[in-house]
Order: sequence, then structure tokens, then C-alpha cells
Amino acid sequence: MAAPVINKSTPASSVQSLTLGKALNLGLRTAMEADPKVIVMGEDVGKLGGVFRITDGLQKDFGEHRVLDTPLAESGIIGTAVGLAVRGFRPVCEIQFDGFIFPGFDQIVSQVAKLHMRTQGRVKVPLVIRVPFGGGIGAVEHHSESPESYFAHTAGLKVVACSNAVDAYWMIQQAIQCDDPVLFFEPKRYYHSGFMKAEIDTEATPEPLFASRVVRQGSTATLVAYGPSVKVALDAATAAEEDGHSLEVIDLRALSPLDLAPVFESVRRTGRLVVVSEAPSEASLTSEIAARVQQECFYSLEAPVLRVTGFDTPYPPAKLEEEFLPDLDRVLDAVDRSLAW
Amino acid sequence: MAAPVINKSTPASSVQSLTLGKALNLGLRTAMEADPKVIVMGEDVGKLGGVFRITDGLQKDFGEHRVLDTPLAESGIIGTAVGLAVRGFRPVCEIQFDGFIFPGFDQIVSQVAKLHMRTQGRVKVPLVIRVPFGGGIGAVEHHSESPESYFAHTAGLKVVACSNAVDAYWMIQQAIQCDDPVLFFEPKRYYHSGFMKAEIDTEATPEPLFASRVVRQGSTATLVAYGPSVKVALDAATAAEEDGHSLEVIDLRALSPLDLAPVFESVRRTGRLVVVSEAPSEASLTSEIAARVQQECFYSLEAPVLRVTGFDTPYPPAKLEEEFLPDLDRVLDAVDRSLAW
Amino acid sequence: MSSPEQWTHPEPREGPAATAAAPTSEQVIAGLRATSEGGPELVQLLTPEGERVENPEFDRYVADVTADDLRSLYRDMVLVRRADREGNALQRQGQLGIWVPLLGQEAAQVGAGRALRDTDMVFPSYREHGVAWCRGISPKDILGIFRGTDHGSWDSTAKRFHPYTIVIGNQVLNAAGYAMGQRFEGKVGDADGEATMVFFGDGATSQGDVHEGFVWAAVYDAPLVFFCQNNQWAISEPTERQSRLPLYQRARGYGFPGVRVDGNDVLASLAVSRWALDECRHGNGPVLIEAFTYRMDAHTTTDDPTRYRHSDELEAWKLKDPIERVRVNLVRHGHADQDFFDSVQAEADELAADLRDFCFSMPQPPTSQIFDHVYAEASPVLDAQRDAFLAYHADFAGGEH
Amino acid sequence: MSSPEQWTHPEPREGPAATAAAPTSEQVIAGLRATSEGGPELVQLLTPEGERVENPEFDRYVADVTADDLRSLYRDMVLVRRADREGNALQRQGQLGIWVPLLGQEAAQVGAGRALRDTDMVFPSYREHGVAWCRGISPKDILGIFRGTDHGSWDSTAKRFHPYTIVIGNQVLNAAGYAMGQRFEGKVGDADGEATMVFFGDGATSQGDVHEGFVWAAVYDAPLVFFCQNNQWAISEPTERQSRLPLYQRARGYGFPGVRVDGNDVLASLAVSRWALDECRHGNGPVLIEAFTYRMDAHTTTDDPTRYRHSDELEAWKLKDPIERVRVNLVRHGHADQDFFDSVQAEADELAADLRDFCFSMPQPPTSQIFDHVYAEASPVLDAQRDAFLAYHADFAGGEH
Ligand SMILES: Cc1ncc(C[n+]2csc(CCOP(=O)(O)OP(=O)(O)O)c2C)c(N)n1
Ligand SMILES: Cc1ncc(C[n+]2csc(CCOP(=O)(O)OP(=O)(O)O)c2C)c(N)n1
Ligand SMILES: [Mg+2]
Ligand SMILES: [Mg+2]
Repeated sequence: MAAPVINKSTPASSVQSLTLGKALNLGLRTAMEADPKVIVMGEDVGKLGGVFRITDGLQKDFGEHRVLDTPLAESGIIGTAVGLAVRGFRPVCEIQFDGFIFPGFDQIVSQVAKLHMRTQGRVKVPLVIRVPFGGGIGAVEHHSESPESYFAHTAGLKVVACSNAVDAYWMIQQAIQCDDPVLFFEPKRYYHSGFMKAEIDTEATPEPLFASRVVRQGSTATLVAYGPSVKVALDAATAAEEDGHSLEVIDLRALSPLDLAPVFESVRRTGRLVVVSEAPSEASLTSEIAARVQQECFYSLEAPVLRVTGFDTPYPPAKLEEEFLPDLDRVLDAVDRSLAW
Repeated sequence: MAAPVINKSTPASSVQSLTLGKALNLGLRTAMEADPKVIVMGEDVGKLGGVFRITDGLQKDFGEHRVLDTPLAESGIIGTAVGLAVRGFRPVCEIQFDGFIFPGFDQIVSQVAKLHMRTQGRVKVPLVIRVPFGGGIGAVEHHSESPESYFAHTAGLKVVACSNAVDAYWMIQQAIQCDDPVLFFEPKRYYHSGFMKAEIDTEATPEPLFASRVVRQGSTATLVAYGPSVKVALDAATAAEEDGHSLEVIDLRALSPLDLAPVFESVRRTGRLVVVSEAPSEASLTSEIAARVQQECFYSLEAPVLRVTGFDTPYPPAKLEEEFLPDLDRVLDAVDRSLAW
Repeated sequence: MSSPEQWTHPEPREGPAATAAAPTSEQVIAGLRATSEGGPELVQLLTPEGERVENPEFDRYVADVTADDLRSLYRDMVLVRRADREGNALQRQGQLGIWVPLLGQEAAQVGAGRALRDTDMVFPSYREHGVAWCRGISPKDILGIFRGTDHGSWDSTAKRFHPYTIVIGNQVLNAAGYAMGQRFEGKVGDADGEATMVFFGDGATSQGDVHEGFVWAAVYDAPLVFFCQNNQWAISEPTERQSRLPLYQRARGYGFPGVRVDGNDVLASLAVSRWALDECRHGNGPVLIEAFTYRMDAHTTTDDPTRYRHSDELEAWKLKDPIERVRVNLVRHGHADQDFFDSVQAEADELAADLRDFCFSMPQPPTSQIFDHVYAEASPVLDAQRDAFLAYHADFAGGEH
Repeated sequence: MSSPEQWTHPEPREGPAATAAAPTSEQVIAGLRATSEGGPELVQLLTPEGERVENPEFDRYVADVTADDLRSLYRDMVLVRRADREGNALQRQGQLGIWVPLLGQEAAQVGAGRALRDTDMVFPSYREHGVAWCRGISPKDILGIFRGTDHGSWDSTAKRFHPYTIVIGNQVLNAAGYAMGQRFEGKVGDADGEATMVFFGDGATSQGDVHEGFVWAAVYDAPLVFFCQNNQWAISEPTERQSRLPLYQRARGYGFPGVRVDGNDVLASLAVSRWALDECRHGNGPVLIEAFTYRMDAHTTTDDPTRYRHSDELEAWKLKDPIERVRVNLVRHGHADQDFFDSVQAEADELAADLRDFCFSMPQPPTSQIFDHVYAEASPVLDAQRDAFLAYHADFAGGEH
């Protein structure tokens, strides 16, 4: 862990410069210290600290009954987490990679999402399912997927995605505190990126969990993104500045329920919207955003809502992922098309 | 089975009046007779003929090796069907109810959808997964769901839904002949409805499988629906006629790939579109349709694309399903709102 | 739960009604043997003729059972059956959308249910009306599931009886997690320990979730009793379609004990359940119990068993009726007279009448219930959806369209 | 396959490198015993010291193995290991995104692979480079997976070697289905029958799909050999986190045989695999084989085993090296001289050099490959997506933006 950075406005100890991965680790640690009912479970989360080291050191400090190296089966992880939640625990499940959440899909859709309603609110399911998601890491099949839309389509779940270290630190704690089940998507490719390192003031007051945020103001057109695509959108906005285009960038953060009020507000000003996501577009969150914006901003739109997404194909072999993934140029191309409409 | 109806233009024996359920049964039988590699598998599909009797009599006539009463596990059904397909069979899997497809979700997403691409086209996966779907049958939990959007969002799968007996008869055969895996959604509530009985000419030439169809022409506004919602849309169109509104109704039939050309064409004429589906709306097929139409018909739309769908809640207890499900009145209300925009 | 033609309002059939394929007589005999003989390892304390047989291993778990207790077990079974039959009748009369009968499984369920302590937790599947009864849950609280007004109205935390689970196998993992929690909280280790019991059917044993439940419980030494009611059928499929071996032997591969008990013998079910729970309390869990029983009725009210099983089988099992053998035993030992039986019957009829009245008076749930409790913490998107719909609905109900 | 910090291009660490937690000496001893002793039921034909031991049950399955054959088995193992090491090296040099080493598992895989006939079918997981080799698949055809150009380029139908499956357990059900098909086609029943073999790891045994594969294969009498390579570790988790019992005993609960073989003994692996396949050919399948072996290297090139296991364990297993014991045996019996060993080594080096050259010359796949073969029958929606993107791409490559 990096030495804490001294910051004038807050006591020295409350500010630390952390990567996204370390911020998650500290967030988990803080949540576990605050509430003995918080437990972490998943494959290799114990001694190894998870294949991404997000749970590094937690088993050593909290013991094997609070950090569980589980048998290798995702339905088992989620299904037992439901039972632990019913018992009063607040389990935080790690799914090793996005593509491995599917063996647990049934438990998520049939139990996690429905138990609160089934019991008319008598049973809460305060569990968090952490999913490292997205591409760009040069991996083999099933390790680079963006399955968030499946969960956004599932009533009874809440879904969030963090895009930076400060959010990662706060959002994981808020997700754990939330009395609803939360699918928590983490942009794995930025876990250990130095440029994502940020000053985190652990004594600050975080924004609400289920709120989107304008991360760059602009007036020519609006970009909406979440998770790893936020950086792409911000880079695009920086590049567009040279062409004299002022792009507003909104980080959704909450994927379900979507917090689109800031998007509507923005589109009413700019008249143009480009939505960016790595996931295939068909029947997805980006479709939902387009559908809602065209309805809410019908008279403000000067061009249709455009989408820059992964293609409707399985995630390709790693050597092709640069072309598969939305990048700055594809985003700018879409902005150009929007402006020329 | 009903006595064949004599029809002048075709030989007596080629036309039969069948319910949707019997049409599926005959379609399956015909496919099995035509190709010895076609096998039917699922829970209770043998002696019982399936809980809906769609496979009635098939085991008796084709034997236990072509109509398999499988162990009770959906991942097992789909996963072994994949192996059988690799071996050269064309399995037709029955999932007993929509809500029980999720234990098989992983095999569908990770194997069924990806094997053809993984092998660069060397291995085909010509399997059909039949799913009785939708509500309106007064059932308990998990028996009335509309999970089609999950599959439309999954690249590598094809997805269709039939809405009437004639289509049911042809589409099931075409799905079986298709060299891609097909999720085949059947509007279970109409299986045995007398008013869905139709004359089926078994010697006719069917339309292509992946094509939507204008099932009623109109000029005031366009309705798009699929599966059980087609009847709702048609009823709404009939009712609207009294108010002097001429509604065009399009039955999507193909849910992935979507065949939206007729929809675009229609919307360019009517300027208004209402999409109807029982599924929750968030990140769904109806979102996709709205997203694509607002893009393709940007200058033709006189009102935003509106959606009439199930709510973003778990399917409610049966006594509330009438209110949950899109009905004629909600569709007409949406048409009114569209017209008044 | 299957939903059959009835649900979909079929037109009257033009052709003749489907007739069950006629099995050969060898098939009948083979079938009868397969479904009716429990094998040498079957734990039985009360024969179908009501005779108490000794069992050196399990006798001690029912050594304290008095005549009073036996009468009480009898009473539970009679009441549970009566409520079940009433549920069936209410469905036939259109008051319920469907009913899932427990007929024939009273002893398995009451034996298990009565072995449980208040501090234990239960995860049922969807047929455990008898266990529910033993947890102090009124049949009224179950009715909403089948009438379509709710998904069960008991307080699952207070009663320590989880909601019914319909997706086959899911609850086994949920129960394993709960039992792990009991252990993590240090509630296991002596005779006062807590335990969890999870119910599932023979068909369920094929599901991956049940296997994973076995793996988890074994690896975490969870105080979990797997209670498998092998009622010989998973809808239309006999147990042979799920397994080569008797199901209690499945436990062998995981390293915990598996026992087959006569599921039509309430005393044996009680004894074996007490033993299994005791093992779990002491930290020696998990344990698998296979209760060898028979589904006397259809899978659900929408099922038609004549299509797939022969009536001889049913007749054979009638001779093993779970209630009858206790009645005979009570009579033989003079532990109950006609008055007792009459009074239980009267009580049962009263229960049924009460249930019936209750059913008829169940209100239509309010429309807003569609949106209630989807989330513990409000979702603005859903709230907006609700408000818009309720406004439309009120409007619509108010004026004409 | 784990994706570790390397994949995510971590910054150099500021702090000290992570050090493995130091286990107590009791832990070391217990760990060694657990991972290194196969138990009394272990089938072994060649001791770690290269001595041939008798086994009345399995000897006959290798009675025909000549010195020539043994040299050939040796050669396969050496070549397979050399290719594996080259894969590892290529990853270290940045030529591959990741490599999944088989080091230590050569005997298990070559023994199984050589027992197979051309007409048999194989479903691998992702570590079966040795089995692939025996199926006549060049290591070159595997390289694309790890370089990220494709998902394997062999013809899985012609070679009867299914694509690598990464989602743990999936392939077990796929294999069960395939084997059912062999049976349905009447290809089972005598010594000429067909069979299928499916590979998976110790960790995989916890997955629901593996259980369901056991259920299906048992119920349909599928000619399927479940070949579980217990290499003691599922990434960082020892087998104790998956099961209380040795894994071969899992078969007990399903009613088919399970055998534990010394996975570092190529002769035993060959014998037991032949026996199992023979059972399947004759219609007595399925059969479970647990090959007791050890993952000598990291889980993948991105894994760091020092974080979770002690080097003593590795040292103990080095003494059981699968190749060394065959070499000793050949030398002891005068079946091979230094020339032979030198020539195999030379061949191995040539194989590696060739693989290396091939790797360096692998072309960047064309962009259009993203869209190819998603469907067997064209999808107009995807075609439009492809055309638009390729046009944009060409445009972009052509001019400036
Ligand atoms: C995952 C899933 N698949 C299918 C069904 C439909 N279904 C309901 S009950 C049942 C048979 C269950 O048999 P068994 O486990 O023996 O329990 P029983 O009903 O006999 O008590 C089936 C197939 C379901 N509820 N869940
Ligand atoms: C469903 C699923 N979950 C998680 C993973 C990540 N993962 C890859 S290999 C592995 C461990 C596998 O262990 P084992 O089955 O013993 O096989 P081995 O790697 O030791 O050969 C894990 C957890 C995966 N590939 N698939
Ligand atoms: Mg049953
Ligand atoms: Mg392993």
C-alpha cells in the first residue's frame, strides 16, 4: 500500500492515494471492521487474495469464517450466500470473472432477486455480488464479458458499476450497507493502473450510491458511459476539445435503477446523445437508455440517440479486442455523425 | 385430433384445423419423420407427453431413444443436447416452464451460443430449445415469465416466438432445420384455446423463419408485438377501429435477429409506434426496438416510441396478473398518448 | 409444479380421452417391486400392520414417546391430511388455481416436523404442508400461494420455516448457507445445538444445486439434514430416471451418512430425524435421510397420473397407509378408543370448514401489491412506474376510456 | 484460468513483494501427507523408482506393452513437456497472453491419450495439451488460444477432440450427451464399441454440471470415462476445500465404478484408461478415474503459487516425476541407451524451436474475424453491423479521422 498522501484540509491519516483495486480492498476491509456480519466468499479469495488480489490480506486478518475460500461452483457461492443472508449475514461474493457468473444465474434470478418480494418484505437479502467485468486484458474466452444487462433486466436486483478508485472505495461500502441485493461491477482492466490512482479521503461524505454523475461539463453533445467506458468517454471529450466540441460526460454509476434525470437534463441542453458501453447492444442497457431518452427528450433531440458498443458477437480472441471495444475514435465518429444528422 | 377440414384448393388430407398446441405436436412429428436425427428431450415429454401435451404420442411412436424423459435438471438437458448435437443429432429440448430455463442458462450462454464461433464454424449446434412462455394461466411463481430478452441479448443464439397455430406448425419445423441454435418461445396460454384453432395446410410453402409480418394493415399508428401479445395488439386494433383509428399490427416472429424493416417502413407511414410485450421493460427487447426505430425513423416519428409492457417487478401472484399484463386498454391508452403527443 | 391443460382452459376434446398405456403384467410386477419395497436397509419401527418392531440403532430416539405422543402424531397426520384434501377440493371448485397434494406423505413430514425444535430452521420445497403444520403454520397461510394472492403469508423468520421454493433444488443451497451460518455463529457443538433441515424430492436429486448443497455442507461441516422424500415419482418420471442406486446411497460419495427410512412410518421418521438432527447439533453434520414413501395423489391437481402409472401400484401402497398403521397400533394397545378417533375427526372437519370459509373470504389483493416489496430500499424508477400505472388505473376505473 | 495482476498491467509495487504465509511444521507434514499419498487403493504399476510392480487386476491391460511402446510413451511425455515449457517461455517473452502449464501431469494425460482409439471421442478442459498430442494435434494448433488469435485451430470433428472448455464443468455434460449419442447409434456393446473420455480437474467436481453429467451418464448407460486429474489444487484451493473423501469415491453414490490411479505413472494411467474404455465399449459405462497427480507449476503463468503452497510439497513431488521413473525403468532393463535419450531430447528441442518459429510468425487475425461464424446461417442484423464497422474501419485506416 502506498504511503498516505498528506492533504491540508483533512487529517493526514484520512487521505490515501490508492489504485482502484486497493481502494476496493480498503473499502471491503472497512466494511468488515464496521460490521461483524459482513463476510467475503468466493473462489481463491482467501490465502491468494483473489486472482486480482482485491481481497488481499482479509482472510489473514478476519479469519477463515469471515473470508471463505469456497468450493468451485458459482451456484453454490450465490445459493449459500442467500442462506447466510437469511441468517443475518451480509455476504460479499466474488465471482472470479464476468463469464463465470452464469452457473449462478438461476440462484440470482430465482432467489436473490425474488426473496424479498416473495416474503412481502419480511426477508431481506443484503448480499453483494462483485463481478470484475469488461475486456482489454488480453485474456482467453469468458474472461472479458460485460453481462450487466442481464441483471438490469432482472427485477429485484440493483446493479452498479464503478469507474474510478474513489467511487470504488465508497460504492462497495454503500453496496454492502444496502438492504437490497447489489450486483457490483468492477472495471477489471483498471484495477492496478497507476493512472487510476486517486486520493481517497476516508472521512469524506460520499454521494448516494444510486446516482449518476456529470463528470465533465459540456454543451455540444452528451456522452453517457459506465464502468471502463467512462475513461473512453472522458478521453474522447478531451480529444474533441481540440476540434472545438464541448462534450458533457455522465458516469451512470447506477445501472439499475438507472438515474437518468441528469442525462435528460443534459440532453435537453445539448440535443445530442451518444451512449458508450462494451456490452453487445441488442436488448441491452444502452437500448434502454436510448428508449428512455427518446421518450423523455423527444422535442429536444436534434439527432437520434447513437450507441457505441461491443458488437453482437461473442467476445473475440484477445488480438481482436482493441477493435471490438469502443474506443476514442469510434466515440468521436459517433459524435460527428450525431452533429451531422 | 380434429377431423381434417375439406378445403377446395388443396387435397383434403393436407389441411387440418388445429389448436396451437396440436399444431406444434404435428410440426414436431413431421420433423421427426423427416429426419431420424431429430430427437425430443425434456422432463415428462415421454409417456405424459409433456405437462402441456405438446409432445403427446411422440414417444409411443418414435421410441425412448428419440423421445427422452430426462433426469430433472435443465443444465443437464441443454448440456447433453449440446453433446448430442456435436454427435450429429438435432435435439429439441423442452423446458417445462419459462422460469425453469435459468439452471440451464450457463450452458446456453457459454456453450450453445459460442461453440460455432469457437470452432470457426466447424461445429454446428442445430438445437432447438422450446420454452412455453408468458402469463395469463393463473399459475404459481416462476410459471409465467417472459425471459426472451436474456437470449436476444446473447450473441450466437437465434430467438423466435410464434403467436398462432399456423406459424407454430411451420416455425417449429424451420427452427429444427436451422443450423443455428434457436430459442423457440411458445405462448402457452393459447396452446389449447379454441379461438386459436386454424386451418393448416401442410403442403403450403411457409414464409422464412426470421421474418416479421404485417398481420393487420393500418395508417394511424403502428403496433409491434410478438408471442401472446400479438392477440392483444390485434384486439386493440379492432377496438380502435370503432374510434376511427386504423392501427397497423406487426408480429415480430423473429426476436433475434430482429427483422425491423417492415417496422421501419410502417413507422415511416404512420409516424407512431407502440411496442407491446409481457416482459419487464428494463434493458429488454422493447428497449431495443425503441432504440432502433428512433434511430432509423428519426424524422418520421411524430411521437416517441411508447412501450406497453409488464412492469419491472417479479411476475405477481396470479390474482394480479390481469393488471400486470398489457391488455387492450393499456395499449389503446398508449395509442391515445402517442396521438396526443 | 406442472401446469397442465386445465390451466390453459382447453376446449372440450373432440377425440376420446387419453387412456393410459396398458403395461404388461411383468411391467406391473417390476414396477410394484421397485416402488414398494424399501430394501433391507429400510428403517421401520411400525409395520404397515401397526406392529412395533425393534431397531437397536434407532429405538432410543423414540424411547420417550408416550401413548399421548403417539395419539398426538396421529392427530397431526389426520389434520394435515384433512387440510390437504380440503385444498384439493377447493381447487376442484375453482377456488384455487392449483393444489399440490401431500397425500401419502403425512408420516414422513410429521415425523420430521415433530423432530425439529423451535430453534431449528427449515427450508421446504412446495409440498411440505405437513412440516409447515408442525412449525405452527396454519394451512390458511399456505392458501394464498395456490389461490394466487401471495407467495405464502407466514413469517418465515419467526416460524423458522422458509418460504416454499418452487425452482427444484434451489432451497438446498440456501439451507446449506443458513446452516453454515449456524456453525459460524457457534451454535453447534452439543445437545443444545441448532440444526437446519431441508426438504426436496427424488427428482430434485438430479439438480446441480442439490449436489452443490451436498458439497458445501460436507466441506463446512454444516448442521444440515437433507430430507429427501422419495415419493417414487417426479411428475411422470419414476426414480429410475434419476438414479441407478437408492438415493440414500448418494451420500456415500460425499463422506456423510445416508439413511433410508420408511416414510410411511411416522415413528421411524421421527426417530431417524431426531438422530440426524442430533448428529448435526453435535457438529457431525450433514446427514442425508431418504424417506421412502409414495405420492398417493396426482403431482398437482393439474396432473393426470393415469397417463403414466398403473393403478395397481396405488393399490399396493394403500396397504401401507401412514395413518392407518398408527390407528391400528393405538387400538391394539388400547391407547385410543372410538371417542378419541371421533374427536380427531371432528377436529379435522372443523379445520377443513374453517379453511374453506377462510378461502372463500380471501380478498383480491390490491393492485399496488404488484409493486410492493420488490426492493427494501425504494427504486425511483419503479416508484414512477407504479405511480403512473396506479394513476392510469384509478382513472380507468373512474371514467370510461 | 485466472487472470492476475500481470494481465492488468500493474504498476511496479511500492511495498515489498507479497510473501507466502509461513505454515507451521505440522501443517507442512499434514499437507505433504494429504497431497502426496494416494492411499491404499491407488493403482500403481511403476513405482517412482521405476520398478514395475504387479497388479493382478490391471496388468493384463498393459500385457501387450513392449519396450518399443514404453520408449514411445517416454518420448510422448518428453515431447509434451518440452512443448509445455516452450509455451511457458513464450508467455514469459510476451508472445502469449497466458499459458496453462501441464507440467507434472504428462503421465496421466499420455496414459489416457494413448489408451484412446481413433473412433473414440474426447472432451478436454483447458490443460490437456498432452491428450491433444496423443490425438495427433500439434501444439501449434493450441497456441492461438493463448496468443489470442483464435480458440484453437484443430478440427475437433476429424480429430475427435472437442475444443478446450474453459467454463469449469460444462464439457462433462457435453461429453455425456455425445456418449449418449454413441449409444443411441448402437456403437456400444462389444470390444469394437466406441467410447468417450472427458477430462476435468479436482476443483471441477464441485460444479453442478459435473454431478449432472454423472447422473445422465449413469441413467443412460453412456460409454463415458470421467477422467478427473486431481492435481491437488484448484488454483489456490487444496482438494480438501472441495471434498471430504478421495474423489474416486464420489462414483459410489451413483452406481458406477471409481478408480484411483497413480497419475504420475504412465503405465498405470494407460492400463486403467484401457480398462475403463473397455468397460464403456462393452456397454458397462460410465466409469470414473481419478488420476492422482500434482500440478508442478503455477495454475497459469499469471498465478503465484508461493502465496498459497509450500515449496516442500513441490520438492516431495519432484521425486515422483512421471518421466523420470520411465527413464529409470528403461535404463534398468536395458531397453534404452543414451543415444535414445539424446535423440528424444533432440527431437524435443526441434519441436520447441519449430513451435517457437511458428508462434513468432502467427499473423494478426483480420478484423472481420470478429463477425465470422457467429452464426451458421447469416444474420442480416449482424451483417449490417459488420459492414458498417468494416467500412468505418477501412475509412479510418485510409484517411485521417
Ligand atoms: C428447475 C425446475 N425445473 C422443473 C420444474 C417443474 N417441476 C415441478 S415439480 C417437478 C417434479 C419434482 O419431482 P420431485 O423432486 O420428485 O418432487 P415431488 O414433486 O415428487 O415432491 C418438476 C419437474 C421446477 N419446478 N423447477
Ligand atoms: C465456472 C468457472 N468458474 C471459475 C473459473 C476460474 N477457474 C479457472 S481454472 C479454476 C480452477 C480449476 O481447478 P481444477 O478443476 O482442479 O483444475 P486444474 O486447473 O487444477 O487443472 C478456476 C476457479 C472457471 N474457469 N469457470
Ligand atoms: Mg417425487
Ligand atoms: Mg486441480
